[in-house]
Amino acid sequence: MRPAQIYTPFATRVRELRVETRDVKTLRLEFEDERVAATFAFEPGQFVELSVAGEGEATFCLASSPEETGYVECSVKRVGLVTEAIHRLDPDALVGLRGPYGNSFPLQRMEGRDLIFVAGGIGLAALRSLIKVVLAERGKFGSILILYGARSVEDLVYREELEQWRSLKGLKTVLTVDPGGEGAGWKGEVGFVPAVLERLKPGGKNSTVVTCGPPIMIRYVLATLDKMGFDPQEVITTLEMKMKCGLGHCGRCNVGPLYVCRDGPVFTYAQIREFVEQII
Amino acid sequence: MSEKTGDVRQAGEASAKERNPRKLKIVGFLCNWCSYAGADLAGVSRMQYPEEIRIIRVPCSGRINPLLVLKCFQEGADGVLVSGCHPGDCHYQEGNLYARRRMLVLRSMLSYFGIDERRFHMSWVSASEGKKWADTVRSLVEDVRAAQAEAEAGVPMW
Amino acid sequence: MKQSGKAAQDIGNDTGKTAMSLRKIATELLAKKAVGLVIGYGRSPLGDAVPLLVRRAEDAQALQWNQHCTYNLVRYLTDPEVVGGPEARGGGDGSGGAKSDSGKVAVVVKGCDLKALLVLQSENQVQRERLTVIGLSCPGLTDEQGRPLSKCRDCPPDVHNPREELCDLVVGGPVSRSGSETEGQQARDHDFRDVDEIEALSPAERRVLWDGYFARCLRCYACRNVCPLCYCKECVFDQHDPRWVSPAASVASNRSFHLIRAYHLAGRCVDCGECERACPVGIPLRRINRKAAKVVEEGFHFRAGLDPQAKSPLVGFADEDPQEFIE
Amino acid sequence: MKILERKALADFFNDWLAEGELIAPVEIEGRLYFRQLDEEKRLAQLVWPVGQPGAAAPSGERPKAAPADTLTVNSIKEFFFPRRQELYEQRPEGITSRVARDERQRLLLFARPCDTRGLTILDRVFLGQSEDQSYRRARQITTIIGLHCLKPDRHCFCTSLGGGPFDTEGMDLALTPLDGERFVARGISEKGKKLLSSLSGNQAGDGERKRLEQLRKAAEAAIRRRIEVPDQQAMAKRFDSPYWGEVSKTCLSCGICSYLCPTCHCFDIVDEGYLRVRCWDTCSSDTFTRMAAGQNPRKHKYTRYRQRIYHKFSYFKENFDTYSCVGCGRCTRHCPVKIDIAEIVNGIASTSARDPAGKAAGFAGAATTRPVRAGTKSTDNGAKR
Repeated sequence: MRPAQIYTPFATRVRELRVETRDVKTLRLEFEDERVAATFAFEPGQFVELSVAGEGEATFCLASSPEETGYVECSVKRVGLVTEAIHRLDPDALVGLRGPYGNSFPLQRMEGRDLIFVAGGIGLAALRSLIKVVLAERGKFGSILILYGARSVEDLVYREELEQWRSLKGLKTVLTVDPGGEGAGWKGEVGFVPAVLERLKPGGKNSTVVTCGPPIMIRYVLATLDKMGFDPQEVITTLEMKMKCGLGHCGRCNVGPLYVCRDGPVFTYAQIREFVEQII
Repeated sequence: MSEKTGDVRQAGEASAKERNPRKLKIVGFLCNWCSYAGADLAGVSRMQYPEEIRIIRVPCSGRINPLLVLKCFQEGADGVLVSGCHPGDCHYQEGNLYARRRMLVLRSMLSYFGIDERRFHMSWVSASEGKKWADTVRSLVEDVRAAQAEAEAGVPMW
Repeated sequence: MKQSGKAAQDIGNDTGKTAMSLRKIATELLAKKAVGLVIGYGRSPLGDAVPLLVRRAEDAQALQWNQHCTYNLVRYLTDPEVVGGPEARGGGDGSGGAKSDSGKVAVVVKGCDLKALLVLQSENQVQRERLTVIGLSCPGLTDEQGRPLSKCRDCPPDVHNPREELCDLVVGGPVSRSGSETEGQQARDHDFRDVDEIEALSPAERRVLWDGYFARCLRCYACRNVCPLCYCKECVFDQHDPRWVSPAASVASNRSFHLIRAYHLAGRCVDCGECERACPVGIPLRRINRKAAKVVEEGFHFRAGLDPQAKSPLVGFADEDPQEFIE
Repeated sequence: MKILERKALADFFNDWLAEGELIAPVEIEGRLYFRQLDEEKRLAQLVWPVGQPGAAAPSGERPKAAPADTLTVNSIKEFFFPRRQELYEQRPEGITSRVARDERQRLLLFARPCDTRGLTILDRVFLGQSEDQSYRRARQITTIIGLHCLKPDRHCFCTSLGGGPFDTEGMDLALTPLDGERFVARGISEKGKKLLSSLSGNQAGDGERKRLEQLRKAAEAAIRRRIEVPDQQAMAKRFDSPYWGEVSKTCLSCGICSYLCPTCHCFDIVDEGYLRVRCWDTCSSDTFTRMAAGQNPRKHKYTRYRQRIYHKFSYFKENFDTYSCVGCGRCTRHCPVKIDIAEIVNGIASTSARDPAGKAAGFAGAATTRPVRAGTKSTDNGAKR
């Protein structure tokens, strides 16, 4: 079910606006039109354009699992005009949604492999959908490590899920916070994500790494993985770049011959190695 | 503001309906110390004046960036008023004197581009001038209405 | 070190001689490392006059001076990617101004350009002691078709011969132009005939006139970007929050754009005419800026670009300011 | 191939105006612009091509001599990809599309080969993956009568990029002015052929064909500019060259080059109250890639200028197998500081090369030793704008 015009969004309603941290909320949206709700499908890694009346449109990755039907979720960090407007939305408010756009994580290729998820801050939102799918089909994958860091304990998102993942067997979840962000009673790691990654020395030949976080973190994680000898083909990241159309037309997210919105946002390190300095 | 000028509001509505079916949208930027108090006085004194003005209280007329005025016009205001303290009375000594220069340039440019200058007023209204406030709004509304009537059909205000 | 030439009879010869003096001066300045950069005029492979940035003495021979050197090079003095500054990082060439030999810059200015420099000085946007200002006496410039530029027709003598006390050196002057002394004098007494013409129209006629121009405006921002006085780090038209004026070109948003642009230049614009020259769709931008200048001159008795100490009249006031328009 | 009298064409245009719209070059204050002809002034505004170089203006109803600059300031792209286009209205109550559907048929007159070729390049973007329906609609309702170029100017370099002054790509019908009064007409597309058969005129004879060939040769010879785009590998190796800093130093980061370009297609989507509109945007502006939190991957103007060149001559080529430049010369002609795209592209090859693979390794190696680089601090905004 596609809208009549490529830029016209689907109408959705706010069902829930959950507070994650002081500046992150998770938005649950339900489609107004039942036919859209029934046919809207996406893959982990894809993104949507959300719009608020009179405020504008912005890009968000889909953070819910494709298996959860009837609604979608996006986690929104308050940084600008649109994100602030989203944080202020009332229950039942109208939100425009265009998409899903972009490619997705290569799930099939990841089957049978050991998976290492490395996320920082709100970057976990981009991996949450994938992690949910992977956990739902746990048997298809090898060992799983989730390394997640934030500036401080208060900045960790998806607390309940983190707890749940920590309690699962055959899944290692390591949480870390930046030095100074630990607070009393913190039992996790302290240190920047790339440093903790280096300390943990995970993986081997059969590992695939999926990483997302602030540009500076991705930069150093990629460099660290390089140093640790990971195959750039097996290092997967999802990029953020200013986007408007989501369709590879508006030119904003063009880097090298790639359009982050159309050819990405999911790339292997091998694909973007040459352009990485231009993006992050 | 509205609750303080409840009676005025109804009176204004009735007269507006008689003259013109379309209600005007006029924005007034009033300084907190003089003009806003003057408008307040007009309200508590139950003076009658048209209700088509929507008041935005600002600390000082010197705070009014011309961008604010243009934004009003762009978003569909039919008229804009900037009102501050009389020269010499500014709570911040001289904010209104800066405003005087700025609004002169703004008004001249509006007029130069063919925007009817009757749509943009500036006034000095002190805290004790409730009557002057009512008169100011009345003449403003009349002016905007006249500008509206003379405007060529099909030409948008902005 | 003042270079003097005789009054211009033959523009061609005189500009040629001036160009030679310029090259000599630039070569010396760069060779002595008195400056690290000379901003002057050059020639493109197509034969057009272009702004030229010279960093090495041996490149100074490329400097030119002719009737098409319209550019107001003062524009580049606030561009950190040209002259350096704490935030400047050159384009990977390492020759960004911050690293230039002495960090000092020489700039070639005509009299009309000089006025813009004075405004930048008064607004603390340049450090005058880091500049070597090379004034050029200007016999008047022409457009590509050889017609005199409109701004040059009214140029008074103290502008086509830049004021020596404000330059470090003056090249090629003084020039006199037949007829322009008296015309210039008239222009000084009453500068705004072009504005008066438009004011004489009815409001409806003015609306039609300007809306016609605004309908053409592409919002390419060339007028803003070429302006030596539009140096704001973040322009109001680039702000997203709040978005004061839509970036989408329409008569309504373009009217707001041009009004605010003129307002921000009121009491500052020195009428160098660069905006009008740059405009690809021929909007008479000088007539907009000069309206604001007229209001400032008549209302506040101020003319921009005469005094490096003078502040813009819109950051001041006077007790006797006009207020007939206020109720 | 037919010979059409100017009178016959004028009659046809007038007939068309009864039902549809006419877009044609119009003279405004000494410059030509493509404009939709006014309902009232109609053909009186039309600037007829003068014919062979040096020929006098045609006689007839208020003819206008073409100004010296005979290529229009604007390209024809704005009639397909408008400067500002309302997309939809989003109110708290609901979403309503604003894309108009009932446009009248349009005839686009006297488009030059560079412009019509530019349109075929835009087609690859807007009619390729994720077709843009409003662009498609604009293409469908427009019939393009092209005009061969007899007097290219010193900025033109279409012949280096697969086009030419007598090119017909993207036209429905092609006209060549023989003199002020007669045109050679050729149907190019099916639509154009059908149209031509409905117009009265004699078949072109040998003499006219010969004349046409002479004119073509003269026009092609008049184009003296060349642009030599280095091969893709050579381009890639110059990406990091200091060259880009040098050639872009005087750039003012305005949008003239992009907005007048027949192939530049970048846009923005913005809100005007409850309206969401699409409008042109330019990669030369530093706001183009600046994100909400302030970080900007193309903060410096050399990175933006480089992006423009690489997008046209490298990335587009890789994605669509053609350069997104048609050699119309507008960007150079109208640049306020005369930055010359052909000169800059021609200079790439002679700058020193650097292996992009080596660079990538350099990045990975350097990241651990080099502290935070520019562009990661949200308030760090070094470029002028």
